[in-house]
Amino acid sequence: MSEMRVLMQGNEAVAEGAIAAGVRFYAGYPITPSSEIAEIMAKRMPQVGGTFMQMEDEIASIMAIVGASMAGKKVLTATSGPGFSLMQEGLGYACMVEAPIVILDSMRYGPSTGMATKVSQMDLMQTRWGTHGDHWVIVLSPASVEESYQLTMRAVNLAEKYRNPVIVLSDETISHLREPIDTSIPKAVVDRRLPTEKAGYLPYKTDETLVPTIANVGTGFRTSFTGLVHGESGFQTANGHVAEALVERLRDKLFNNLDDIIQFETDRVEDADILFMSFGITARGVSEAVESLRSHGRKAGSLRFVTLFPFDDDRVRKAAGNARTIVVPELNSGQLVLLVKRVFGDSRKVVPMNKINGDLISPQEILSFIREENL
Amino acid sequence: MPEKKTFKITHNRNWCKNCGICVAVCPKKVYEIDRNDRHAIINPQDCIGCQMCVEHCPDFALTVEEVKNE
Amino acid sequence: MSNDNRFELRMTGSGGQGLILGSIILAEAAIMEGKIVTQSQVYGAEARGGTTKAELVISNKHIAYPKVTDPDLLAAVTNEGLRQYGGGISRKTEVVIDSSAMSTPDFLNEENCRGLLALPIRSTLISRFRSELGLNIALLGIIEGLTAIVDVETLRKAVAMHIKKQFLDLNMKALDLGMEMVEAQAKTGIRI
Amino acid sequence: MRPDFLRSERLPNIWCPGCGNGIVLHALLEAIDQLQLDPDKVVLVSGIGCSSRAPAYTAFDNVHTLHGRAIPVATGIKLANPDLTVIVVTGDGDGSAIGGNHLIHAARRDVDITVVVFNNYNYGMTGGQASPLTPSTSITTTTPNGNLDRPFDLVKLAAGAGATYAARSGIYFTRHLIDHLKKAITHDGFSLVDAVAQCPTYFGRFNKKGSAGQMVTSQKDWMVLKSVAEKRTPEELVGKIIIGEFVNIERRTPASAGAPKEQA
Repeated sequence: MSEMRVLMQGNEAVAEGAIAAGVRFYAGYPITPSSEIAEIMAKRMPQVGGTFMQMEDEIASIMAIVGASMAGKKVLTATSGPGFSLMQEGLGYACMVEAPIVILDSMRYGPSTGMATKVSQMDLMQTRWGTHGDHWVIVLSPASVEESYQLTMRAVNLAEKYRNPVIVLSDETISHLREPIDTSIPKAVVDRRLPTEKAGYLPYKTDETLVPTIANVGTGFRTSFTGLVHGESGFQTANGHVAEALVERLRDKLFNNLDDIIQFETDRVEDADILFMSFGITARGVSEAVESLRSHGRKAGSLRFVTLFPFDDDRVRKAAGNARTIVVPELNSGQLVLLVKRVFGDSRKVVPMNKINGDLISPQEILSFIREENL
Repeated sequence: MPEKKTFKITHNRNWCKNCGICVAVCPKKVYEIDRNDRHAIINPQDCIGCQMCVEHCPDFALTVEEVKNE
Repeated sequence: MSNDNRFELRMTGSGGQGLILGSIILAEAAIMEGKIVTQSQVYGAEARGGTTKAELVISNKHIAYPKVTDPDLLAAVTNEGLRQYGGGISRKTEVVIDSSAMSTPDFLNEENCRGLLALPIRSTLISRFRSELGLNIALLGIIEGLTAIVDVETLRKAVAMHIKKQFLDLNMKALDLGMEMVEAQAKTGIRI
Repeated sequence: MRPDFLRSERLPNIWCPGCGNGIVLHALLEAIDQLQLDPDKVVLVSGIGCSSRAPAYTAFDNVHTLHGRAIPVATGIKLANPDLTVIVVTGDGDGSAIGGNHLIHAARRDVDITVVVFNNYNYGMTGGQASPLTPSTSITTTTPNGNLDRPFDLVKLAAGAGATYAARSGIYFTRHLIDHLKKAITHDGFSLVDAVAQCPTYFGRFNKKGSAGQMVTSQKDWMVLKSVAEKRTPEELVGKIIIGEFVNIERRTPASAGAPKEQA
């Protein structure tokens, strides 16, 4: 073996992936099942010259990382559903001021305090629609410990590149799972674009990328941030045209770059007549079910959403091949399936498969479901 | 006997909201709010340069500078 | 181990017995030998004193579904653990219990498991070392004795990685004791 | 005050005629000027409300955040770059109600930031509702029969939470205010200045406090210097607000390998 593999827990992989990408500021509040990330960062940040802050709540946590991001640091916070709910206002603010931040949400069972130590995938729509007003975020979904490392690294890089909040949507199982990870994974580091010319600097003036440069506070650009609708100057306006242009740009800066942002993992989609669409931990049960169905001569395939949002209907349609039946297993009462149904309308048979008792969907359950539903 | 100092009062009409705080804080009745509810400098010669009006103007509309006689 | 090289282990007992650590040590040993593993456990308040469960999957190839679905080996060291997590076994499953601390489960029979091995783990530990410390490592010795899932020397290395120096000697002895107990099972063990 | 500290193109400000916010801002800019701080290294952070618009009229880096959230953002900025002078501009509602939890925790941590509370005893921007600093029996749009609650003493609150500098001043006493703002900014540790201002539009009108000018000059009547108050009997101080420095102690930084200051 050439690679070096070490046993790592999902939460540890998130912390190490963030550090590899250059994260040097972490603020958070303890919550199961993400607390280990804070504990690891409390130890690791000082070792790498970074800063760890335990804040008074999740509201303060997200605002502190926004502040640190404005001061030029790469930043992370981690939480779970109840804390993620508290972070929503800060998430909207980060979208509006275009602060590069990364939030890890490790989904536990909800609603409310729910079951703290049980897994779910119930926060999917909250990542996209949790905060008020039209806004756009990038949401990545790891399915393993190693991918927790890789996607956290990628999340930091996307946040810096697009000046946008990125959410890593993990879950209780992956957070606490231990698996070997390859420590020779190449480190990729993307830095934010900084302005160069102080004279006439406008904080939100953009070029064809639609992503403005960021003047870190304290670097002499005398910049301006506000959650109010603002024009290029960064100052508040109630002009409807400016507002429209701003909200459009916040969308287009991501949607013009979907090739860069969107990733699927597909398995034997080409000839599949039954296709599973899933994300995160659920995809691992799917993977075994597909293997088993294939070994019994059934043409099964899988599409896993590595990037959940932006969600691009055309790309999903193209990636889905020609399977007439699409099964959408998920650990909630049906969230991803709404998007899949939007894509395919009545052109395919889209079947939801939901489990909401705090356990994973096992491969055997998928096989039974296929049998029982005559799919 | 020292010569009496004179001061130049600059009033920014665009920023002033005619609130009358300068009238209230001025110890020498230099200002008034006139019949049109507008800020007016009526006794500039009495200004002693205490800066009370400048420091209390919420709209940054006043400056008072000593005039140096050559 | 089944023909797809997937070995599934479930350990259950009460919080504080070190079963999770035990599963991590075995996982580390398997990784050293180039195997793939997934290790998981029940989390939360119940892991600190209540009933606990640690799971380990070892395979020669990529492990898709990370949890135990059909254990090759179920090791239970408390009645409550066996009651709570003893379901989901099959004729594939070898069950190990601590006969010195548990009653023989009446729900296990030739129809629903491959076999039951009842070993007096705690009483033997106490008689040898005057302490229950090392229960988890003795259990690893039993698992190793039954399965030879990893090389014994690799397992020793993994134990040394995770056990503090002052307790290492005792734990190495506990590991040996576990393996000895399997060897001597014809004499002391009760099998169905 | 250096005129280039203002973003002239953004003036006139949005505040009502006679609003005290501009007076506090003027004093703050004067304090920064007198301290000869590098304007490139000064960051003003605010929340939501009338006072929180103040940073946008200044030529410094300015961060207008969410309602109540200026302090955690300022904390993040300060810890990310300890070389900066980070000043939070907040109101009585923003700072002590929705942001009250952040206030006490920043004080407890003794984060080296300065919080300037533009205290006009009510929520101005939303139409004159009661805040946690509204005096008992005062009329506001949400206490039409008089405020039944007791107000915070912000200085005591900060001190109780561990602030190592806490002072109160009023906008009539501009020199006093500037002086205490300067002390707060230069203080190593968490500092708070309760800057009592006036809202003639709502609080003043509802409570018959007279014109803006009268509200400003009347501070002479109901504010007492701390040094003077110490010689007065409690009876003589009924209905008075004491201004001055209440806490000024050396911070005790726990020796921590992780503290960014030690690392720099």
